[in-house]
Amino acid sequence: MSFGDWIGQLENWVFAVLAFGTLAGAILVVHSRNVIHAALGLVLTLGSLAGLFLLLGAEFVAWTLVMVYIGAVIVLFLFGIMITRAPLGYEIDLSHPTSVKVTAAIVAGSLFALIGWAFLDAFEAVEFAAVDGPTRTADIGISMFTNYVIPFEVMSFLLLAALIGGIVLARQDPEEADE
Amino acid sequence: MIVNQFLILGAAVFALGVYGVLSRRNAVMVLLSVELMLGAVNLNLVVFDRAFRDELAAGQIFSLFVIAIAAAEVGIGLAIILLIFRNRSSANVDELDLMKL
Amino acid sequence: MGWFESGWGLSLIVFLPLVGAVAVLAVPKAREELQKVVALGFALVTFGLSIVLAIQFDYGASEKIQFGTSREWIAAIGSNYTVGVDGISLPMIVLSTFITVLAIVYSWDHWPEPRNPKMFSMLILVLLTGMVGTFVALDLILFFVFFEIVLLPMYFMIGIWGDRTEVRIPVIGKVTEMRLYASIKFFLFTLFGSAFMLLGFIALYFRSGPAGDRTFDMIELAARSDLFTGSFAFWVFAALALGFAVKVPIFPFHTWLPDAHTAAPTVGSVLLAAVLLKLGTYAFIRISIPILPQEALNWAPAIGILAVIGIIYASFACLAQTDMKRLIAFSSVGHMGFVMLGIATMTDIGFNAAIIGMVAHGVITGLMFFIAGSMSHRYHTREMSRLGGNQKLMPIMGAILGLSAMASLGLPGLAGFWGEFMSLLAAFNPNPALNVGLFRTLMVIGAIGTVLTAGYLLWMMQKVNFGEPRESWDDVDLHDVDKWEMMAWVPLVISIIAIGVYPRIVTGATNDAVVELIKNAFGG
Amino acid sequence: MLTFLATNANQLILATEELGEINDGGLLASLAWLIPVVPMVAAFAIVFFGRRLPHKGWELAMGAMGFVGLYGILLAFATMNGEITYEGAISMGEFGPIVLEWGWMVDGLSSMMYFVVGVVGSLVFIYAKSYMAGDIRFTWFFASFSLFAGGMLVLVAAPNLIQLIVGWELVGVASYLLIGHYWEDHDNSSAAIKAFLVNKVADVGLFLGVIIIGTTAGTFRFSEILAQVAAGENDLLKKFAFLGGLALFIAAMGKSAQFPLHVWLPDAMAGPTPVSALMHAATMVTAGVYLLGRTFPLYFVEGYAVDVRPIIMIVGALTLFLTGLIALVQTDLKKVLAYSTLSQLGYMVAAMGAGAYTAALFHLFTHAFFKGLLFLAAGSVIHSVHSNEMTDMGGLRKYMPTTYKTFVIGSLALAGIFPLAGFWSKDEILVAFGKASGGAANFALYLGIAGAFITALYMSRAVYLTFFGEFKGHGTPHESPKMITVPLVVLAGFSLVAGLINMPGFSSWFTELTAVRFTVMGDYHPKAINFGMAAAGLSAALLGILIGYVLWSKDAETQAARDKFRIPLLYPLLERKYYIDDLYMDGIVRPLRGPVARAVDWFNGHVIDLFVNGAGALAKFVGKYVYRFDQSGLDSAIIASAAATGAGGSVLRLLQSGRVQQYAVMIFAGTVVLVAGFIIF
Repeated sequence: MSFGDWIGQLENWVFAVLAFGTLAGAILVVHSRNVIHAALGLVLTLGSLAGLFLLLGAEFVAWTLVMVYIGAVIVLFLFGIMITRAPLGYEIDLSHPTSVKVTAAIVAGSLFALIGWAFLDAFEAVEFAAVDGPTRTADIGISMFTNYVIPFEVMSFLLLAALIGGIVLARQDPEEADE
Repeated sequence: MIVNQFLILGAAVFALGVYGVLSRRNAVMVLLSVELMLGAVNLNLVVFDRAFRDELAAGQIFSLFVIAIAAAEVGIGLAIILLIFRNRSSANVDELDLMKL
Repeated sequence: MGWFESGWGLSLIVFLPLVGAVAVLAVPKAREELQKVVALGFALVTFGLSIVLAIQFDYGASEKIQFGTSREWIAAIGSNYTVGVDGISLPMIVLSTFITVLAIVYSWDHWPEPRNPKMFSMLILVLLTGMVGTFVALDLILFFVFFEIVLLPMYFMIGIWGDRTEVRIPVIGKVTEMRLYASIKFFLFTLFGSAFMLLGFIALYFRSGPAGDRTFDMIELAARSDLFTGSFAFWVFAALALGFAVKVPIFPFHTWLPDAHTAAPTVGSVLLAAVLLKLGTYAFIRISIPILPQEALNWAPAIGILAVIGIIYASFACLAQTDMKRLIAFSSVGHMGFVMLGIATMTDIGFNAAIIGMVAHGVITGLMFFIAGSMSHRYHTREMSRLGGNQKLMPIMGAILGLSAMASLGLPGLAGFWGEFMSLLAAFNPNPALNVGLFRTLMVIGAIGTVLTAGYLLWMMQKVNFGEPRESWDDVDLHDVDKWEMMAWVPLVISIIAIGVYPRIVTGATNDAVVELIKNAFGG
Repeated sequence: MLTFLATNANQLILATEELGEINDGGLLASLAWLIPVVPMVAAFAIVFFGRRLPHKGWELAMGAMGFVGLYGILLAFATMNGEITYEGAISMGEFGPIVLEWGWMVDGLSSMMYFVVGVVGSLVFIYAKSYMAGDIRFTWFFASFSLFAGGMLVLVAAPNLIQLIVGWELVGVASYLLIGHYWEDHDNSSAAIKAFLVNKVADVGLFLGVIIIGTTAGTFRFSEILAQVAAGENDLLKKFAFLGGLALFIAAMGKSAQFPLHVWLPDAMAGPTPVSALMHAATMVTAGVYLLGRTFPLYFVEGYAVDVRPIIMIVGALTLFLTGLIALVQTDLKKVLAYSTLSQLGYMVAAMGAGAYTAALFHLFTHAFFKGLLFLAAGSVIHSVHSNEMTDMGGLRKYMPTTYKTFVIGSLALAGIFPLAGFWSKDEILVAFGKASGGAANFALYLGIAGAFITALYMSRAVYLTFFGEFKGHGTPHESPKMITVPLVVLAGFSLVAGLINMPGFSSWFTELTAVRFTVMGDYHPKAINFGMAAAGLSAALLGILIGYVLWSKDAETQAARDKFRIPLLYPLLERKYYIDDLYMDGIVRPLRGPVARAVDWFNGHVIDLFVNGAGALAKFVGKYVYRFDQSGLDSAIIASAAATGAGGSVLRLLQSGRVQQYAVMIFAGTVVLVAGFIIF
């Protein structure tokens, strides 16, 4: 498939826009010197990811992502930021000095090169199988509660544990509170 | 649309997340970067699911699980950071070298 | 004048400025007047010779190499001293010598700190040798040598006479003087490109035939273009394009340009904009496309897309500028985008548009940098928010700035229009081998770019020229255009109008050459 | 270079001889190139010598304009009698297969335009001498003014599309200079920029239209393109005619200020009044209508851009109706006239869309006279009371009798009252709407009749508020000098009788004149008066005047009178001009100039340069370690090997820093190395 053909498809333009949003948000997350901006960058990334899911036809996952992440997790983050009194303006202390950054960049870059090369090698120009519409939510539900019911139960147990753990960890000791 | 454009995007976001985890000093920021990595993984799961027309929609279901785990992880993670902050009045990761002892 | 036509004339034009540089060197340092006279004298004679060249040139056969000669040079690798002129290089040679004369005239009374006219005029003359040499060279190694010669004087001009404002470099975070950062960035960026370019040249050499029959000759290589195919040609074209793209500059290799232009002394910016940027586009037309026509077609969509991105991107960047000189610098990126769009169409209309666009950009942006330099010299600031009411304080300068802004936004009847409009026209019907839909889309986006171009130039005019002058200028001595400025600018104004009204001044020389080039490269 | 120029000079003469297709006209037509050239030369001459002349350059401008006026009259009569169609061209350069030409054209349409521009222009120039006396940039004003007229004449004379672009943009830049004449005030230069940019947006349409039509037709000459159209040839052109025609119409929408690209015209009132008069009457805004007239067969011959016509009709009808409504709430006298111009342009454009070539041009012709008259009279009033606001006027009938009489004549002509000029032209347009078929034509007909009512209403409002009641300004107003009133009287004379030259059953001079073209134009001149349509239009206009009389004549307190008209919802909508300006500023211009531009600039410095500077930083960083290795590593290799055991221990100890992220680095790096190893081996 030549570049000209590729660019001629509308969904690829949509993809390009969303991919740009994803990457821009991700860069903001890892590079911003402002905590709030970083959190908002995550919103942008996840929002664009949700868009990509829609593009792929995974509607249920997309909306779950929007609700759970953008709705709940980000709020939690913002709470965390406020409570830990992270400065809301610009701050230089959020990242390590440049030398550490370069090391990190080398590691991350080589990781990317490795994965990217593996993908390119494996899939070359494979296109998506003929699409007959998005995945129905009902199918997902049926599959989840028949074939994957045990993982589902394990998952619910894990969530319970996390709930209790969170409360135990974050709860202030009565004695400390008194002081 | 070819499969690779999504996969490479996923890889890029994942690598950016790794970069963030390694280069951020503030623990909340590290946690944010972890979310990026999880998001990238989700993307790959969904892409594979759709690319190979999985009958059981396993990719999408597991991406849902990942979302659930991520939520739990954030909860616990933030709680831990809160605790550390209370004890050390700092959320910087490099000051947490207790493991050295 | 047999000697002139046999190739000596051309060599004289190339090397006379070098002789001039040595002559300036021989003048004692204290005698500044004499240094200026010698420098101007040599530049004028060179310009005169290039006019003689233009008169003697046979316009009926502009597709043929004229005044050419070839001498053995580096026998070991089969590189020869091959020079010659055809319709494509002729306008560029005249432009180079013309602008250089004006640059020296302008410098007469405007030496940037730390003065040292001796060194400065020497650098200008060396630069002229490099520029003209690049345009006449027909041997890849010779071309490369001249291409690199251009770098050094410009590096010193920016590095020594440049802007001393302290800036904080993004990413690295170090604070340093603008001139140091800009000169190093300029040098390394271009060198980075030329390294790939040289690689490409050498690769072409080794594929050009069996051992003993290899050549660096451009004409010969173009005749053997069938030999370069497949992924070899793909990578060679990529390497060459990278080298040229940095020089043009094509988005995203352009970031050296705003810094270099802003930091450079006035004359440096003028020469940089007027001539140096053309080396890249010229090389595309002269080297990449005739030698690797099939790859040129493969790469054309990418070049076209980058060119149009450059147009829109530069317009937006211009809208955000507060520094007048930086704004003009960014506008160069946009205008070169139109030139590259013309080239990317791979048609005779597009190539003609590109060449007339190059010449027009040379005179227009050259003039704008002259004015920006003179204004910052008088106001001691380039911040547009602090200027205003210039038209009232300096009416003539304001009027010339207005004219050049109008020319820059592509007003018909002035030089800038033909390059822009004809590039767009060429994009409607690109080379038959190219994707018509893509290029028509590019045409529409490029046309929208003209609106943005008009926008930022008009807003610049409003900020700088219009309104009531600020009170802070009441006690500043602001004299209108002086006689040296007048002498340097009026020829540019005249050529802007002349090319705008009568484009044959340029296309009369180029058209046959371009038509022939397209025919040889793409057949039919 | 000299020989080069000499050979070209020969080519020029040859080209003229070869290309010039002299049907008739002889010297008169072959010298018509002087018409655009003389004002252009005058413009430059004024810039260079104007200040030294006794009248500061006015005489040059006036001379050039007078010449054009006389030549225009001569040509118009000669063309009417002799049916001259002449096309001259000089080749100006080659771009591959394309030959650029400068040329000039004499046919009915261009003769009519030469006549209008020349005559109205001359009268405005006479007027401006007195009006602009004492202006700080008197000379510069007349230079720009000549450029303005000259640009319009270049446009009208253009025999090919490329020269049309040249004239088109010259008019644009001259209007930019004139609207921003008082550039000390920020608002004025902003209005100038607005005019230029809105026109530039429409020029995108012109560029694309010219490229599409010219490239597919294989020629840029009107005569050849239209010949292909008339013959029904060229399938490629047929395929692209819709797009090309639409693009050209967008261009016409810009210059002729059609909704929603009309926003620049009211702001253009920032220029001096003579500029408004010339701009609204003869030059600039007529350019769009002229373009549609010039390319008329393209829209009319089946198989080409026929489908654009409903769009043209709807846009024109919307313009004539919506902008007419805005005129009702303006308090600035010049703005009322500006919106009325928009409304009348809507009539012309819609008429072109309805296929009424003659009617549209006829309205252009009559409108030039009465709108020029109205603006000059308004200028006379403003000159006398030193204000644009109608709240500062009133009762001027007593003080300025000549101005009053001429203004009323102009208003009645504009309102379309029998037997003044406007009646005949507007009537023809309404008849054309009636004759054209399709929903768009019906839409245009209804809005056209409603527009006639609105026109009469706002013009009677303007007349009553300005000339009746009590004077509410400061000082004592007085009649203007002769140099101002004489052009008014002359134009009033034209407004009275201009309609008769195309009166059905009486004369068809105008129809015959505009039908003299290279291509045969249809004749749409009605043979007899269509009494039904005339009655509809006339009664709508009379009703408008009646209501205007009721609303505004008796009550001298104009503010209270206006309050009566403040219909809720509609009034704020009209006052904010349908929020279109706000939409453009807040929706497009400000975001582009602000956030978008800054984001691109930030991207440039922080993202692209991230790679550039990052590469530099990386190189320096690597270099530092290489150097350290060189100095301490190689030189002390032996010592190092001796201390290897001890050092190894302490180095490994360093790895155990206790810092999580260092461990993470090792984990990821280890993963990469291992996986890469597995893949490779």
